[in-house]
Amino acid sequence: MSDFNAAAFRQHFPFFTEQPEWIYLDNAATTHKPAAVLDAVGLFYRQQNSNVHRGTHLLSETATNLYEDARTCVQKYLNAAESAEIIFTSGTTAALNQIAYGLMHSVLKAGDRVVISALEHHANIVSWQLHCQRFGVILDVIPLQGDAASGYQLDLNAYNKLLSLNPKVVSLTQVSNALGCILPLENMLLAAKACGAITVVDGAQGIAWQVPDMQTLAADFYCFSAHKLYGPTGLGVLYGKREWLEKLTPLLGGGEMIEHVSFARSRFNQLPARLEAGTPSIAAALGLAAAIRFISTFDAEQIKSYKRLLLKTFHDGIQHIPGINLLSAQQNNAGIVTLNVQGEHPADLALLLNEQRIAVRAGQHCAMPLFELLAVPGAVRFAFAPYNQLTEVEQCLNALTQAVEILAL
Amino acid sequence: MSDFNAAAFRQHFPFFTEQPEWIYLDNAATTHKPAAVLDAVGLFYRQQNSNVHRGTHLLSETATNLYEDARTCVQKYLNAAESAEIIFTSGTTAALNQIAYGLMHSVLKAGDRVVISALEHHANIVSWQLHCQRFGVILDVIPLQGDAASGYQLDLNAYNKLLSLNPKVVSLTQVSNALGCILPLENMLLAAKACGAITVVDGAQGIAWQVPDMQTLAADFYCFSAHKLYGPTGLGVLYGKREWLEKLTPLLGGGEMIEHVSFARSRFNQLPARLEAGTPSIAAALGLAAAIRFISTFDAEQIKSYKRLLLKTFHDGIQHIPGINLLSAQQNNAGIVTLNVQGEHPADLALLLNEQRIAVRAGQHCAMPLFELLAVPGAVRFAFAPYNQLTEVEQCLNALTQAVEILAL
Amino acid sequence: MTMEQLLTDTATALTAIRQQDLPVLQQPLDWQSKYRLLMQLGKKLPSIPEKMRQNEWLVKGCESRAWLLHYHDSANNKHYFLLDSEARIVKGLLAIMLSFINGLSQQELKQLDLQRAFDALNLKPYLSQSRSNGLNAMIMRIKANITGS
Amino acid sequence: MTMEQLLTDTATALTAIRQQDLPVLQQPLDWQSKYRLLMQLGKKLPSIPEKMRQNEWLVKGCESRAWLLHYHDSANNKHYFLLDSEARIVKGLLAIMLSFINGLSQQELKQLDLQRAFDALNLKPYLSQSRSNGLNAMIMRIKANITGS
Ligand SMILES: Cc1ncc(COP(=O)(O)O)c(C=O)c1O
Ligand SMILES: Cc1ncc(COP(=O)(O)O)c(C=O)c1O
Repeated sequence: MSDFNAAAFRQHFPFFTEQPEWIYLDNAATTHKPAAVLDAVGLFYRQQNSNVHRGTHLLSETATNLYEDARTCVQKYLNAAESAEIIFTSGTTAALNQIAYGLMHSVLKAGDRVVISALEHHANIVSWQLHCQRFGVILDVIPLQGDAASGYQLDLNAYNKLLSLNPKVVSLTQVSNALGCILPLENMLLAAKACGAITVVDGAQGIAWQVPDMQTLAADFYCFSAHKLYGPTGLGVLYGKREWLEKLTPLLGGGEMIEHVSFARSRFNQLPARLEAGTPSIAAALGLAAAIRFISTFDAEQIKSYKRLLLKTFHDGIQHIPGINLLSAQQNNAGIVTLNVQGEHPADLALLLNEQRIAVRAGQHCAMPLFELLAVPGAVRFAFAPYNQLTEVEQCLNALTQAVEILAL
Repeated sequence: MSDFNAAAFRQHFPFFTEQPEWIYLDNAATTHKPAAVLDAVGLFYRQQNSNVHRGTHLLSETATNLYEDARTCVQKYLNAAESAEIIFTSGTTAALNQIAYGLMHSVLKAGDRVVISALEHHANIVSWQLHCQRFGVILDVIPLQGDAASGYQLDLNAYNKLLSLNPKVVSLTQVSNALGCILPLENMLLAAKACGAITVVDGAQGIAWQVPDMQTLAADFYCFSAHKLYGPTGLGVLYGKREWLEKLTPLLGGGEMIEHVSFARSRFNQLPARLEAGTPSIAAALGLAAAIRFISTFDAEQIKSYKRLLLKTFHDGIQHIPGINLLSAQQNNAGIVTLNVQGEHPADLALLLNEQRIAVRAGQHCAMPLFELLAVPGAVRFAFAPYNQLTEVEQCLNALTQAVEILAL
Repeated sequence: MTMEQLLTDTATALTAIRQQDLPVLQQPLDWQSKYRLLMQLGKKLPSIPEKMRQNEWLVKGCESRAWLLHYHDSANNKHYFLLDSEARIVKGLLAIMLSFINGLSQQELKQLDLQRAFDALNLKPYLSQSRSNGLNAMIMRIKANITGS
Repeated sequence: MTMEQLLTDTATALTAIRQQDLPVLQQPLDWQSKYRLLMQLGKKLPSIPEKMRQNEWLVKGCESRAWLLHYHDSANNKHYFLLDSEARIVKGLLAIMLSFINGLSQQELKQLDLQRAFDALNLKPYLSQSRSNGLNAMIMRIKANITGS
């Protein structure tokens, strides 16, 4: 493994050659894809295309092997105990819904409690809410403390109080997609396990920052989306410890997920098939495997340091721009800065940045309840990836300065 | 529109250039993709890649426009009343599950009946079964009649009797994926509507045979998978009449599908967003639009005639091979022939065909209940697509003759 | 502030915009000047007071919230609108759109080519980019309003 | 038919296969002859009677059903198997596999390189294609059996 070189890293991404004028800082929404991923997808369709499983011909066999190799690739990446613990879904959202639905219909009972945090993305709120009322399950929310300057954090005392109510499930994001802050998951999950809770981690934002080790992290479930890890759209991963995956009531019924079907009843298949009904997102699974192989050729710690450098450069630069209200702190941050220009609407700021070809996102970032707590109507989010260059950060700071000047009118 | 030329048509599919030795007759499992589809997917990732909706920058705007244009493209293809009636899902299986779940949780009540047919794929059986017991809903099955020679068909008298029980839902496949027979949907759906039933059509196999006109077909819901219509894996379409889509309880909760989220409750967004939680399969949606545009440049009736010719040639040829037990009839067939060699296991036949580089599928084709009715343990399926050549049919017949000779040992 | 008063004030503002601002926009401008102008335009358009910003007038599909009130002068078959947005630049764009459509009949509205009108002001990108800045959602809502009336 | 009897008959069949058939397979053969041979091989292997084809011996993951019965001679630490499949060619492949593994100790089984053994018979593709013909599922089940014993 050679030293991480940001300029060389960027070379792997065709998007930047084809759209050279853009500074892309919307990486929390989706990342770009290295050539290796596009090649894997293209190769599949051109040479290997076939449906997987139950094929008696060599083409289907090959496609099945490739698809199952992709599963093993994800397994190794997460250090899961076995490949059957890796379920391919259509995205993080589908994975979280499978978990929530699956537990509600099997393990949870009326009066049981599920704990989430104030930092959750809608996918980890609404997936539970859809069923809470019907099943009489109570949704508890760990509140925030701190402030923007020192960084908002979860109130761990309040968390401990919620744990004393013996929740059946604790479901937390690894990294806040709205603020960038990293949750102290190791300890929070251990505390949850100590109370006997089933633990779920939404890794959609976290996976690109820190790959979890499923044999040391006290998480029973972990999920993420390929498209936020340099992979294709239309694919997610649901990791679960076998004992818990076995308990999940399947959300989808159809081909492959059953071992025997009669018109009277059906018997479910074994893992992973029982949670993968229908033709899977085969090309995307191969693309995700290519993305993981690609990113694994770089030193993860060096990527982290580089992201920290981008973040620090941006944060430091912002100090010199008047009237910026930061919502994100620099410490304990996975590479996301959210801010507003004092008294201005985030949509105006985003439009002025767009005019300067800086791609950022404005709004509530699918975290409405968080913004209600923070009492701001929205914010502009700058999310960095390792293909971003330090010169881009400088250009972005200049663009921000210009925008602030225009708005100051 | 020029006359349909099978050899020219085939030229559009890179797979056949790159795998020239294969005769691919597993088209009911998945189809190959024309270059136009691969180009659309590649172009998206190289130049347009961005997440859709709520983006304030031009890249996200462009991606959103492309994604919404894909929706409009599907709408026009199906002649749906408005584009909001087109919901993108991860596949037919997910679409059928959304319908079953959505109706069970809203419209259906204990004691209500759902009618399916003996020809259904597991996706249209298990998706209902998952909920029937819990909701006290009764699943009725239209039985088969006829025989292999004249073609198995649904027993329409029995269907009428089932209708007299006033089912709330009638859910039928357009074409049997196991036998190839085309259901007399027009009349069956009208009869169902006359009894006030909600009508659902599983178009997974049918779409490549006959594109429905949603303003004349009496179907409230229709679904299909992109990968069986020359498009990418990981995408399906759920069409629904607005009044019924509005009634479906969403299967998935998450970003975009809600208009307002608080920790206490959420308010759903409007169609189509309310049924599309999470980041969609963007690249695949663009790929499907490319596939539809591609196939629309050919005359649908000519494609049908050509498929009939392939089928007839194969069927006629089989008459000269001793010991073949046909399960499919020639008339009323969308291009699928299922058969066995007398006294032999389908897996053996498929292995011998595979050795001769003929890709077919052996087994029960995700239609176990049908095979139990037919009292055969499985069969080998030959499924034709318009890129198949008459010479391939001849080669296939020769290969079959050889296989029969070897098995006769 | 009554609706009538607002409609009158809006008409006055739109006249000023048509006479003073649109001609400037037709000139080649650097992007900074263009945005400054858009914001000034937005300021000229009277605001819809908080208590009139009811949910039923809220136009969704935008990062920023916008409101649309519609008044149909059926005697003369003319359509009048009040528009507002919490985002300043968006409000400027809305003001320009309003300067084209206010007081037209249903027939005239149908014939209007907004794309071309925006193009003449070098603002066409803002119409095609319209999903996120909400202009498109607003146009849809206006169409729904006039066909409904 | 008792299990003991079946084990003896199987051992006899495997000896014949090892001596008569495997040498033929090492020769270059056209594919038709190869398949004919595989089917003959399959016929030599005694069938597992219907009443012993219980669900717990069923090996899934194949288009055709196959059964595996396992006998561990713990005194001599040797593993014996009965294999059957309803598909004839698959049964032939299973017979070949069995000719390699029957009567080995756990240690010997672990060291065995089945890939190489099949390769020597020009049958390697059947092992790598193993998901659908069920050979792979069978190997997994055998591994599970011997580590469990
Ligand atoms: C009739 C029918 N319905 C449903 C399906 C399921 O489609 P998918 O696997 O793409 O979800 C299939 C595909 O095999 C089918 O043939
Ligand atoms: C923290 C978090 N969870 C869940 C999601 C949902 O991911 P997807 O839209 O890929 O399903 C996202 C993506 O926006 C996210 O940032």
